[in-house]
Amino acid sequence: MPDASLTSEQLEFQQYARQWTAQNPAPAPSVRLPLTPLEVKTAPQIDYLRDWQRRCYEAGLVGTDVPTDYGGHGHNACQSIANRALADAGAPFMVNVVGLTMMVPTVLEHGTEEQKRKFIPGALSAEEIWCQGFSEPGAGSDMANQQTFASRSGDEWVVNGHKVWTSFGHFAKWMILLARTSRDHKYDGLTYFLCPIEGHPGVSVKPLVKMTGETGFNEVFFDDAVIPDALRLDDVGKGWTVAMTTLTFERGAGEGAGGGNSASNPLDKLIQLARGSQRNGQNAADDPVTRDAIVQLAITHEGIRSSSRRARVPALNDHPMRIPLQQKVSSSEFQQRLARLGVDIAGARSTLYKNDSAAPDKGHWPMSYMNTYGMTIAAGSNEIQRNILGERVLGLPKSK
Amino acid sequence: MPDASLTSEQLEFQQYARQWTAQNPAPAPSVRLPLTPLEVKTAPQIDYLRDWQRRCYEAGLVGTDVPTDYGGHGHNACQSIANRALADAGAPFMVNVVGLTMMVPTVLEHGTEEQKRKFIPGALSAEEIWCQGFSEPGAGSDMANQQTFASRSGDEWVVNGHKVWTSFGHFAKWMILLARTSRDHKYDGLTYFLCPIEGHPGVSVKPLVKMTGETGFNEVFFDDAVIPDALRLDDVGKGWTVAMTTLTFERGAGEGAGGGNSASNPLDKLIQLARGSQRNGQNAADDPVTRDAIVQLAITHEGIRSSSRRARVPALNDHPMRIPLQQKVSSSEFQQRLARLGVDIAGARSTLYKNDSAAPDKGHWPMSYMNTYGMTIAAGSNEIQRNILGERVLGLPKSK
Amino acid sequence: MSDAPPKDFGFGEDEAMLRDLARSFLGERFPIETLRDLVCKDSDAVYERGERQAWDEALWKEIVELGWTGLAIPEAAGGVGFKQAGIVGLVEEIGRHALPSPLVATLNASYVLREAEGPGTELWMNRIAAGATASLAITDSRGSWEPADGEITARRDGDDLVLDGSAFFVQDAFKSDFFLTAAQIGDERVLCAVPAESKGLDLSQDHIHDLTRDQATLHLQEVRIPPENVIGPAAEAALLRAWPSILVTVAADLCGCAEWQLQATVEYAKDRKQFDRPIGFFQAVKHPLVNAMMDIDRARSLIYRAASFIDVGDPSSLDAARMAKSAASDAGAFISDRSVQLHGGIGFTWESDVHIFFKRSMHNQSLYGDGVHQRSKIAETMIGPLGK
Amino acid sequence: MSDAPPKDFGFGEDEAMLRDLARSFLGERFPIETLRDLVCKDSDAVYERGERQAWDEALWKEIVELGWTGLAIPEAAGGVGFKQAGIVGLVEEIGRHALPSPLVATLNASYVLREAEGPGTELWMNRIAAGATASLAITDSRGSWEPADGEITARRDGDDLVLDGSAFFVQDAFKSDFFLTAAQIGDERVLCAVPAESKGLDLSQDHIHDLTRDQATLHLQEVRIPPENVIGPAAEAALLRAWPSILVTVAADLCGCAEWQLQATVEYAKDRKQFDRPIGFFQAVKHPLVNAMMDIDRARSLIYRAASFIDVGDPSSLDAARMAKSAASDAGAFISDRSVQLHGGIGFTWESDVHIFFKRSMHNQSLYGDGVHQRSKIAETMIGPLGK
Repeated sequence: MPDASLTSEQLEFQQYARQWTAQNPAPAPSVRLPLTPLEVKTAPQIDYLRDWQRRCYEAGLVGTDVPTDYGGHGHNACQSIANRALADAGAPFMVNVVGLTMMVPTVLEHGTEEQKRKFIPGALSAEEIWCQGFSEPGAGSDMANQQTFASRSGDEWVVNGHKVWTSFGHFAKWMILLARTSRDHKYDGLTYFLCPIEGHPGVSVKPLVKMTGETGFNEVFFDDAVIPDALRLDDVGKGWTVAMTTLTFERGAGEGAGGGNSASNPLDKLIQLARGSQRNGQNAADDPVTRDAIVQLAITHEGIRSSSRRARVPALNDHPMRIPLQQKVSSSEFQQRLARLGVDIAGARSTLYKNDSAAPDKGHWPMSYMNTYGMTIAAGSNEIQRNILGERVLGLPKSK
Repeated sequence: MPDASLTSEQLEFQQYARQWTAQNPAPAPSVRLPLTPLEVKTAPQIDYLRDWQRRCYEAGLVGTDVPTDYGGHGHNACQSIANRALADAGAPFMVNVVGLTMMVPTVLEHGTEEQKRKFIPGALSAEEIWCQGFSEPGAGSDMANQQTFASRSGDEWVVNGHKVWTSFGHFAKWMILLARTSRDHKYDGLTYFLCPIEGHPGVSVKPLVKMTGETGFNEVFFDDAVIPDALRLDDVGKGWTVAMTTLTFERGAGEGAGGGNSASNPLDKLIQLARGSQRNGQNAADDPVTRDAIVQLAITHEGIRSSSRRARVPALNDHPMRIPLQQKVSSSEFQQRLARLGVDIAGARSTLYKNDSAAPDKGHWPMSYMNTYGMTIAAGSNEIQRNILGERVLGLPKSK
Repeated sequence: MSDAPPKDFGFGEDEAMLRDLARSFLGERFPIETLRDLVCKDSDAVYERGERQAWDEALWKEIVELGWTGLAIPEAAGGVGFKQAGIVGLVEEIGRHALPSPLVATLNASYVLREAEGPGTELWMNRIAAGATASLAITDSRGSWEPADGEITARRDGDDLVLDGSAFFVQDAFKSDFFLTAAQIGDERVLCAVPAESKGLDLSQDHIHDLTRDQATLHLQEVRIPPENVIGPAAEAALLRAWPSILVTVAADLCGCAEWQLQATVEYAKDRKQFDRPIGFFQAVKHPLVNAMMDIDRARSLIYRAASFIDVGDPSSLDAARMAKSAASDAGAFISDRSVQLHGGIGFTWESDVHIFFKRSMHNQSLYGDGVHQRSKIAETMIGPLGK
Repeated sequence: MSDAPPKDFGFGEDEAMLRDLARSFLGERFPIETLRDLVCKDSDAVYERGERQAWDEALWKEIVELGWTGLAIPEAAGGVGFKQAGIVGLVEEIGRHALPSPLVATLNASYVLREAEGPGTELWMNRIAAGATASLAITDSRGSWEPADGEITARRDGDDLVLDGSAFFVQDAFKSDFFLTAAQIGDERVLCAVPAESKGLDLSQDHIHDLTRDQATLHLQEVRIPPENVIGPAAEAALLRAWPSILVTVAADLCGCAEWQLQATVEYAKDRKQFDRPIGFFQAVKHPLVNAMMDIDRARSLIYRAASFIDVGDPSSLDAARMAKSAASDAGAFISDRSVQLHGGIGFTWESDVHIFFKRSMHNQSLYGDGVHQRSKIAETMIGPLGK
């Protein structure tokens, strides 16, 4: 799809962004980089990627639309252009993805002036890496069933509990933490914190290995970890609402602050794969069955993006949460179908692991396919999300 | 698919069957015939169809494999050949479908010698039309939740209740009736009866109209209707097991006693439709997307048929009910997908009702598509069938 | 270069006002009971006796007064010149009430007139703006949706044209004052307006499943039309330019219809008890309804996206509209299926209302091309021509 | 004319006995814990350090003693001459235990030898019957599954043949004593046996996801083979005749694997509690598992059907086998997906066993052609050649 045409500010910025990316290629890394931020494993990897994000930030390609007061560059709707330019240049991804796509938009919407000034600049420059603390072993697929408890004592909160699925936990300075502050209400008993991790007393991090053999996500344990009340985001008991904002942005409702190439059309890569693959002795891009499958995905993708837009047009929303609550399910399953179709198109070559030189797209498709289960399982499995949609939006009786 | 090759008895019978159907075309009906037995509506229709079944029966093409003691013709595995010959000759369907495909196989397996001699011949000759009484308004999709109650008094049973979905109710002399004889056990509280309908005191029949505008199925009310105990099939409390036999046979586990063309490959008709239809300005049979969809259905169809075979090979069944309990869900959903694909292939012409001369295959596809909901809803909706499979075969906890 | 499609799809106050008006007007004047009485009283009427589908002509007169027929006609031609984004908003409500009316057919004809070039366009747009109804008569006997595939020919006779041939699958033909057709004359195809009362024009009614519209085959035999009925040349180009609007309008009808099917099934699932629980408690009911909702919402968003593309003349309007039609056809097919299945026994009978929407949706799913058709077209631009 | 395929698929006492033996033997000698220890001890071993996938050579010696390698070899050639129906019964158990072994590769090579014509066949069948392992080296770099698409060429040098070129996606290559390849010489293709130790033969290991097999590219550079290694002409025809057996064997591995995935997920769904209930209570868990079961059962039935067709030499064996492979690939893909999703967080980690079967299944789904591939071939005979 040709992109909708641009405003003069966007045109000017696009020109600049393309120029900069052309003139400033990323330096050759000394180590093999992971395919996505979620698999960052070693210190050399994180150092290289932090440095790269910092340079893009200083060039104005990260935090592009964030107000200058908070360390951004104050443009309007230019972030996606920056992302696209970086993607087209084949630049490495932005490593502080949780900070950029989850924390920043959420703090911009729910944070105090102090919090905005304190947290956003460091996230944009990748000086401070963020991780996410929404998932728990006990909660399983029910994200609202958080057991990690924060009990108030004066101006502080004392946190005890256990988080899983924490990408970047081993490099993170901060965590966006969803914790229970009341056992009386399920949804309204949750509060959202900006919690220190690295070297913080009472916080310990243990890495886990994924089915792909990659690591990069962690368990985080809290034993009487103390957080000052100033690190609470929005009101006590508003945690669920704030977390929904976070996920809505993460799931493509917004371009975040530079989520690493999110704007580049994921279908293009699939079409390229099809052009380079065979199906029954013919170019897979000429196989109508494959073509139909690709276009089905393109329609779903455009539908999800258009729904994010429509969610912001009150006149076209009979129920305010109807679209926002859908996006996690829709986009995670879209990603899964997309990667799976890539596996099918790659055929025999989809058996190859990312470190096999013959693997198409550096082994992206099967690896990405397996990693999408992170999306469909974590942060409230899609089965639970469907319950929530059926109950909160359609008003059907609770399945629990 | 070329049919598996035949035994000498089958070859000989095939020759005879083809000869007979060639020499004995069905007389031109004075009224328009419905597409399937389920839509038989008027007296002239039923009279014509009864007469036709009788002639086929006398010719040995119905009840072909039924023992001669019970009015059959005592062949081995020749019924499907008879069905195929009749289908190839474009002969009308056998109208007493409930009798042939449900009652006869069930009575052969569970009936007393007297019951076999009393009921089977009349069903084969279509002298006695049968209807099915498995569904109730209250029971909804839970077939085991029968409320129609038969209370014993001496050598008789007094029946009170209300059945729906009763095809042929308005012509039927008999009903295969599933009734509750104990409220203490759900499954084991059911008993199976061969219940007189036509003119029987306490039994009244009210026709219903389907979404297609066709009638042909009915509500049947029982008010203190009396049945002698001799009309009970198998033991008191065995009703559920017996009903499962009935459905297993109906759903293609066996060829019944001449279910009207069940052996003809339903895919052939679809392929013919594709050859005569257009897709994007080309022959739909040359559209690979359509071809893939057709072959998917062909594979499902062959899989269902092969599973019916495998169900009879103990060494290839770890759980005796695993396949039999599947066949209703698989085959009804196969029929639905088949008809739906026909609708899609027919395109604009699928808007046409059966009495429009331009409707392909006499309007079969959209009409059949809507009628398949009878199969997926009735006799225990497929949702409930899936619960039963999950619970009784996989041993998962009850969803109720 | 066209402007950027607005982030809000250009769905502003005026558009919302019209949509809300339509919602309350139809909610009041055409509730489900009225629909049922109108089209379902006697199951033999349409299907057995072949009577024509009923519609409420009095209600239609009111609709004409409201000016809905002129929405797609430019103000210069006496119409409202309303945005596509606003029109689809209205059509969603038409679909949600399964309203039998010539509105969609007339809108589709208006789009073609709007895109046509030639002396005759103005006159016929005026007529529609003044309340005349029209329908496209462009489809061949195979139901091909290619603008190039018509079967009607013309020859000159003095200043007049004489038309011969047939057009098939003409929507709401018996409600139309005139028909728009593309007639082959030599190697060009001219766009003509043929009044319903023309001598030599014959409509033979199709017997169809949908109870909320009529459909017919238009036969033209030596039909003589005066110069003012010859709207202009390059009929195919006009049809092609109008195609995005036609697709997105049918998609909007499908989408409104689907929303009714969703809500009706949800309500049933809340009331209907089984195993001592409302069936909506069970995920086998709940999750398919949620999936249907997500399909409908993506389709709906794609409809407004396509409409906003059309309104700013975005070059990819056709693909955008094909995406919307594909998504709406598939969403319609899925909720139609579940609406009957989850209503259980009652949903399979004439007594329930679900079959009315089921049939209207099924008709629209194939009209102007189903999902497979639209996707194969999109692939041509998105991936490239086949066998390139 | 071939006999009718028996109603019981020819799965009689002998076949059941072998299957039951395999089930108890593997159940005892290769339980899930043994598999886990063998292939999953260290996630970096295979993936990061590129070590070769581990397998239990001692266990393999026992399997050879049991005579499983010779099952497909005719008795005349020193083998067991077992029915295809019996072999798939055994292979289902291999798949169910995700056994790393050269058995499937060797069976597939045996089928080709069995179908080959020429002086050399006997010798090499004897070797397999005597315990040698073999693998097919016939696939080109694009992973085309057409027997005609090999890239290996040969030239005569005296009585010897000299082979050059590469074969890709060679299954369990590092476990094979010799390779069967089809070498182009002039306009014919000869079937050759190339011992693993041949001079000029080089195996370069593929880095793959599956932890229960190895895969390699076979490079032949000036590899000289004596006359007895030249098995015979018409290699393509032999491959084509063997193809049904090859497809149905891989399908059986998929199907056994899928049954393990189903049962493991069912067990998890009984134990794992959420909202104070075992998750198997919820239809969002129960119904997908039931759907998976139905897919698996249809695939399994199609496998035995195809095997029985092969055993009686039914002319439609190839289509029957393609149906089985298509159904097994799709059933494997679906239960693989649900096995991870329904295991939730743990299923996504290395700690759970589901990923082992997930990867073996994914590998086999594409091997020798996935569902789309098989169906496009079936369409050629069932519907007719494209564009006919």
